[in-house]
Amino acid sequence: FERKQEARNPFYRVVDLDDDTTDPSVWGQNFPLQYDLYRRTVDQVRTRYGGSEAVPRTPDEVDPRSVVAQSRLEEDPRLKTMWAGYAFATDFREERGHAYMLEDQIFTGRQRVVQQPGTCLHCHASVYVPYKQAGDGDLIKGFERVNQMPFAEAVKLVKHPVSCIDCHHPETMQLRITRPGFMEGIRSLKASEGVSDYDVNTMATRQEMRSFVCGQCHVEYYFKGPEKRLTYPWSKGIRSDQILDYYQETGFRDWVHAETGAEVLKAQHPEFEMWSQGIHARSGVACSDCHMPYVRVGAMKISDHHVRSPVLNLSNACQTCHRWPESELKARVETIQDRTYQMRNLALDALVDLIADIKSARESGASDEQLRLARDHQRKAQFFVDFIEAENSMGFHAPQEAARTLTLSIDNSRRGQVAIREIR
Amino acid sequence: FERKQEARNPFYRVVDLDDDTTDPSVWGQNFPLQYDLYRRTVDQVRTRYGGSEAVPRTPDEVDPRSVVAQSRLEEDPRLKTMWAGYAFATDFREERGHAYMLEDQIFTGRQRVVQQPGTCLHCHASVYVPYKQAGDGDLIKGFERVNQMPFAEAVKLVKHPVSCIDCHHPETMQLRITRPGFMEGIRSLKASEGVSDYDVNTMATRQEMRSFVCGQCHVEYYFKGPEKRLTYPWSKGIRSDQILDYYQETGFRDWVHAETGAEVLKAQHPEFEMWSQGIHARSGVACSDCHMPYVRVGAMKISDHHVRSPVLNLSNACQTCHRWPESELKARVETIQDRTYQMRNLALDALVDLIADIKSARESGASDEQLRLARDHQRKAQFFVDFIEAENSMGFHAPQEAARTLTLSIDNSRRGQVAIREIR
Amino acid sequence: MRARTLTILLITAAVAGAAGGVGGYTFVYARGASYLTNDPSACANCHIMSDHYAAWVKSSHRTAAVCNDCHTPPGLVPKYMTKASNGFWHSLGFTTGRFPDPLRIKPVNLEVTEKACRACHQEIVRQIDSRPGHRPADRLSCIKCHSEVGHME
Ligand code: HEC
Ligand code: HEC
Ligand code: HEC
Ligand code: HEC
Ligand code: HEC
Ligand code: HEC
Ligand code: HEC
Ligand code: HEC
Ligand code: HEC
Ligand code: HEC
Ligand code: HEC
Ligand code: HEC
Ligand code: HEC
Ligand code: HEC
Ligand SMILES: [Ca+2]
Ligand SMILES: [Ca+2]
Repeated sequence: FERKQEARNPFYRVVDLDDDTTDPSVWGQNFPLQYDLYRRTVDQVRTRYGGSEAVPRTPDEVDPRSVVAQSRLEEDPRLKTMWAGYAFATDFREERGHAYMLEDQIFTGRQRVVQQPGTCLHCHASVYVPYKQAGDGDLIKGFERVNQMPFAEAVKLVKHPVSCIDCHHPETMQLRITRPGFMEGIRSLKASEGVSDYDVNTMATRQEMRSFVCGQCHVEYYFKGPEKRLTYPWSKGIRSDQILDYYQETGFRDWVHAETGAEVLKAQHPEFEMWSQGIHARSGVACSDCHMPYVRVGAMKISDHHVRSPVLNLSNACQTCHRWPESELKARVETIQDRTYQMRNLALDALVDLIADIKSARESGASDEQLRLARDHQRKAQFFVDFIEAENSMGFHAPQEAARTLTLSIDNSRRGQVAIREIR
Repeated sequence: FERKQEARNPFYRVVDLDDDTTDPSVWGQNFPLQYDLYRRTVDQVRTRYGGSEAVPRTPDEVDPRSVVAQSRLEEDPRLKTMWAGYAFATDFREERGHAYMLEDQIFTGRQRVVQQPGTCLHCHASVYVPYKQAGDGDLIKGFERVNQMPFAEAVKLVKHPVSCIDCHHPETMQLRITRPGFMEGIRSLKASEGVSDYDVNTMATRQEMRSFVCGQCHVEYYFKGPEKRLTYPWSKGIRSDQILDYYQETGFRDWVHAETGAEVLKAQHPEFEMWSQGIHARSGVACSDCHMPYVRVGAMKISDHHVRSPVLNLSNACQTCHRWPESELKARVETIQDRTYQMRNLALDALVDLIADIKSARESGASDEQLRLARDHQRKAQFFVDFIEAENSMGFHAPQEAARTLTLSIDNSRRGQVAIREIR
Repeated sequence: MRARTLTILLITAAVAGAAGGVGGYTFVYARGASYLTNDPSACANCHIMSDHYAAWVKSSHRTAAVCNDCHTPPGLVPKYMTKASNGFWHSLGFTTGRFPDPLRIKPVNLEVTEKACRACHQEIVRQIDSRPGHRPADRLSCIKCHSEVGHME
């Protein structure tokens, strides 16, 4: 009976937390174990395809960072060709731990070439309280207002990277969704599945929440209309081809390709989308199960708030479900990733070939009408390969679905080349 | 992940079995349970991509069969285009149970268009004893002699489809390899991995044998040289691209494509090869674990000798390892297969386009030299898509590897089309 | 004194339950009385259970918990009620040979087991385990990650 008492009130409270407490160190007084682990996301360790490498740099007035992650553009120049004419071609780095999310966003070279909207902050800072304040207590209003501010102005409203309050209810510590983008995105997805008026915070199960909190940010997105409303393009479904259908229907484009003149799209970190197509999601395995596995600290088992690559933490992340030695688990991950990497390279080569063909056809005077078909193939091919390239598990989250997406990319690139040669 | 091994069942020796007892009904007297199940391979039930459909036909003098399996050529005419000029374009059916292996081989339309060698029998009849007899007690000599006979003559030596003696040692009932083709094939594969003089019957573990007995026949093969020696092309490795490397090096071709003049290859049922690249093989799961799972007969557990699609037997085949309901297990299989099927179709469309292009270029007078590159792409593209098409699990045995092979096919087909348009 | 008679009553009830109907013959044959002990080999008397016995011997819990620790609720009364009912089902199944193969734990019994985990590991899972406000659907399942603790594959 006594034990029941404890169970009902498992935390020893030092300070009172309310719905306006953004500072994680305050929460940390009640939950020192989680807080200490949370702070360790500053660590930088590289894995074959993930983690991140600490690259030293000399700070300057535009960018005070003395350490950044390795440049993906230098690792693979084909990316510059794919993104020609877009901010990503100037600076794109391997992502690193949560502790860096705010500074990396503020100081990325992409900020200097284009004036970014306040919308960006949705996923790079603890915006829950700032949103409420900007909306005079109304979260959604605040979201809309901040979206429309210039980044430079909006950034003044935030202080911390993602913090406790962004995932937790201050009294019960239960998980909750604080991001309007996800609330609306998941509602449109559910609607497409026939579930109307889906309210994630009242209708999701705890196990779903263990992934949804991550889905708040680790998703493909775009800025809709002049209001720059952050939107997750899921109303036709969450698969890569369904998302492309959405963009085809709305006719949206991120930019016009500098070398080919094609109206193209940029895919971004669709971890949630790819995970949802994999066998783990299907088996009820959540993001947190692998990226925040339970860890024993003293007599207590808690969630490892040092969110990172599971390859750096295989025994806790995998071994309770898979009784393989760590070396074997690592080999299994890398076998899947190596295959994906090979297919990704095949797809990037095909795309680069297509871009070169359109470019030269254009230079030798082909008309827009003549280039229409080839450009359309480029738009599709590019979106599909970028979808897998931008996804950060190198195919692990859904190996076969990643491969399927890449077959669509290769087919489009090569058919685009055929189309160029059909020009009469 | 070794499947729980069942305790040996006690049995009564009613008759004495020796190394010349081919007739399964004799073995059946000692092992009535296995024998009864073995005979049930006459059942024909269709699954979404497997099993087989019983199609009635009126027997005639050339073909006495009153029931056959559905024609794959009618289901997908693109196959006729791929195989133009080869026997497979005349008759190719869904495979069915072991009980039919001998008659289906004897009466396939393919026998009527081409004179087949005795080699075929290696995998369609109980040849162990006939081989020994033809070789005056020497299995390998007999194998070589029968390979060189015309089929019509060789077939007189056999009476039964695969029988107990082909997989079992008559005294100990232990599994054993009786097929020279596999003995030599696995030896060359092991050699490529640095293991010399591999002798499968003394060096393989029991769990390996539970797959090797199937690998005796469910593999890609070709007839080497004028002696028509049955050969498994594994000396460079067992992956689809490694097998192609082998054929590229030896310059082997199955036939010259009727419409394009390309020297092409036919891939055949590489179940063993694909399985070996999948996560189940990697986890130590054998063919028999899924296709001959343990079944409780009264108080005993025996191997289900009714070898068939596990989709028709999900609880015994899968639930010992996967705690999902049958409906969910079926859905998981079909999700993997549907994706593979979509990619396979993309690849077949691309190949058919390429064949049409080469055909017309040829008709409009392109020279062999001008067609060389495109034909080379066809040879590769065709081998890769046929490899997955011929593999009978529609991708299930190794979903990601099947997809990888298909990306290679699509890339080659479309590049072949580009090559055609580069002809000056 | 009181307690002893109660026990005896319960045991008789259990035996009756287990031996009831078709179970009668089986119960004796399978040394049904052993059902009422805590000795794991008791369960193993029944060959149907021998796989699980063998798997338990290999498990991390062989030194920590016997079958009953995980498969019967704590406390005398519930314990023997569960046994009586399971005893009945098992005898029935054993005799008729009609039961799912491979065996699957029934939801009610899984519930018993999930409780058993907490009975021993309350302390360590205090923070992660379900809390007020969590709906039943939201309860953490130990088995999801630790399905092999009692039976090492
Ligand atoms: C079954 C385990 C598993 C699940 C579930 C899972 N992941 Fe992963 N994730 C991995 C592995 C393994 C990698 C590859 C890490 C590497 O390459 O170092 C990875 C990589 C990542 C990366 C890149 C990490 C890095 O170090 O660069 C991100 C971001 C990520 N996952 C987010 C998510 C999100 C969000 C979800 C849920 C929507 C999710 N993951 C679900 C196992 C998992
Ligand atoms: C508020 C937005 C947000 C939320 C919520 C969020 N992430 Fe992230 N995550 C990011 C950003 C931004 C980065 C990249 C930071 C950088 O590179 O500076 C990142 C990086 C990561 C990485 C890469 C770490 C590395 O070493 O490369 C992993 C893994 C990851 N997140 C997993 C998760 C998981 C799991 C969850 C949920 C439990 C989650 N994230 C929730 C925004 C978020
Ligand atoms: C929907 C959520 C979301 C939005 C909106 C968002 N990001 Fe991110 N951002 C992430 C996540 C998740 C990561 C880590 C995964 C990755 O890098 O692929 C990330 C990583 C980054 C990184 C580090 C890696 C890199 O690309 O160099 C930078 C810089 C960045 N974002 C800048 C921005 C800018 C600028 C904007 C606004 C135009 C923005 N982000 C908007 C979620 C978001
Ligand atoms: C990116 C999302 C995210 C952030 C940020 C986050 N947590 Fe958590 N936290 C989780 C998840 C997921 C769980 C598991 C909850 C569950 O299973 O119900 C969790 C669980 C907890 C628990 C319950 C016990 C446990 O460890 O499972 C505590 C306490 C907790 N977090 C405290 C904190 C504190 C303090 C901070 C800030 C320093 C924080 N969290 C930041 C995602 C987050
Ligand atoms: C909570 C349980 C759980 C966790 C944690 C988990 N897995 Fe799995 N994993 C599964 C299940 C369930 C499957 C589906 C097959 C099955 O039913 O066993 C699976 C399948 C797999 C497969 C085969 C599927 C494929 O894509 O080839 C691999 C490989 C794998 N897991 C690796 C990992 C790795 C690596 C980790 C840690 C980063 C991990 N898993 C974490 C439960 C888990
Ligand atoms: C993990 C389980 C598993 C293993 C191991 C496995 N298979 Fe299969 N196999 C399947 C499934 C599932 C199918 C698809 C059946 C269907 O579509 O009806 C299949 C299909 C087949 C088919 C076509 C069956 C039909 O009904 O048309 C053949 C032949 C086959 N497998 C042979 C093998 C061989 C030989 C091996 C070993 C080298 C093997 N399998 C290993 C599960 C397995
Ligand atoms: C001696 C050669 C040989 C051996 C050994 C052999 N098979 Fe077959 N198998 C065949 C042939 C030939 C067929 C097709 C028969 C037909 O279509 O008439 C076949 C058909 C099958 C099918 C398809 C059944 C259907 O309904 O479509 C399965 C499944 C199968 N085999 C699995 C196995 C497994 C598992 C093993 C090993 C335990 C094995 N085979 C051993 C030659 C063999
Ligand atoms: C290395 C073993 C092997 C050899 C040699 C072999 N087969 Fe088969 N055959 C199989 C297997 C396994 C199957 C079942 C799987 C399938 O059909 O893909 C099969 C299926 C068949 C079928 C039924 C399905 C169909 O294709 O219509 C016919 C007919 C057949 N073979 C004819 C032949 C002929 C004729 C030869 C000689 C030229 C031959 N086989 C040589 C292993 C072999
Ligand atoms: C295509 C291969 C194949 C054929 C043909 C075959 N078996 Fe088997 N048999 C197996 C496999 C695989 C096992 C499992 C052996 C192991 O696990 O060591 C087995 C096991 C057995 C066992 C051991 C008990 C059990 O069921 O596991 C007996 C007895 C047996 N077979 C009898 C027969 C008889 C009688 C025939 C002929 C009517 C026959 N077998 C034909 C593959 C075959
Ligand atoms: C003897 C054990 C065993 C048997 C029997 C078995 N599996 Fe598996 N299966 C595994 C293992 C081990 C993995 C790898 C992931 C893991 O470690 O759990 C796996 C992975 C899988 C996966 C995820 C990998 C992928 O390709 O997506 C699926 C789906 C699956 N199995 C389905 C089946 C089906 C369907 C059957 C029956 C036809 C079956 N399995 C039979 C042990 C088995
Ligand atoms: C430490 C806890 C624990 C102990 C001790 C234990 N079991 Fe279990 N048992 C379990 C769990 C957990 C399951 C459910 C497994 C699952 O669903 O993944 C289970 C399931 C079963 C099943 C149902 C079949 C199945 O796998 O679902 C049987 C039968 C069984 N146990 C018998 C026994 C016997 C007999 C003993 C003693 C020799 C025993 N158990 C000891 C935890 C235990
Ligand atoms: C009389 C033979 C026999 C004895 C003794 C026996 N069992 Fe069983 N057990 C069975 C049979 C038969 C089944 C299958 C019943 C069914 O699933 O309907 C079974 C099923 C089970 C299951 C899984 C199905 C369920 O009801 O959840 C568990 C758990 C289990 N037994 C535990 C035990 C434990 C613990 C003991 C010892 C206290 C034990 N058994 C003693 C025959 C027996
Ligand atoms: C009768 C008390 C008891 C019950 C009931 C019990 N445990 Fe344990 N458990 C222990 C003890 C004592 C240990 C330490 C044993 C050791 O480390 O050798 C332990 C160890 C463990 C461990 C660490 C060793 C390992 O296997 O990784 C895990 C995990 C665990 N238990 C989970 C469970 C789960 C889940 C259940 C319910 C299905 C359960 N326990 C039921 C007493 C119990
Ligand atoms: C999502 C996966 C998951 C779930 C659900 C889970 N655990 Fe664990 N458990 C783990 C991991 C991972 C460890 C290893 C932690 C470590 O060693 O740092 C662990 C460790 C343990 C240990 C052993 C600690 C030690 O080192 O001795 C016990 C006991 C335990 N868990 C009990 C439970 C109980 C009881 C439940 C249900 C209330 C449960 N677990 C639910 C993943 C899980
Ligand atoms: Ca990273
Ligand atoms: Ca078939």
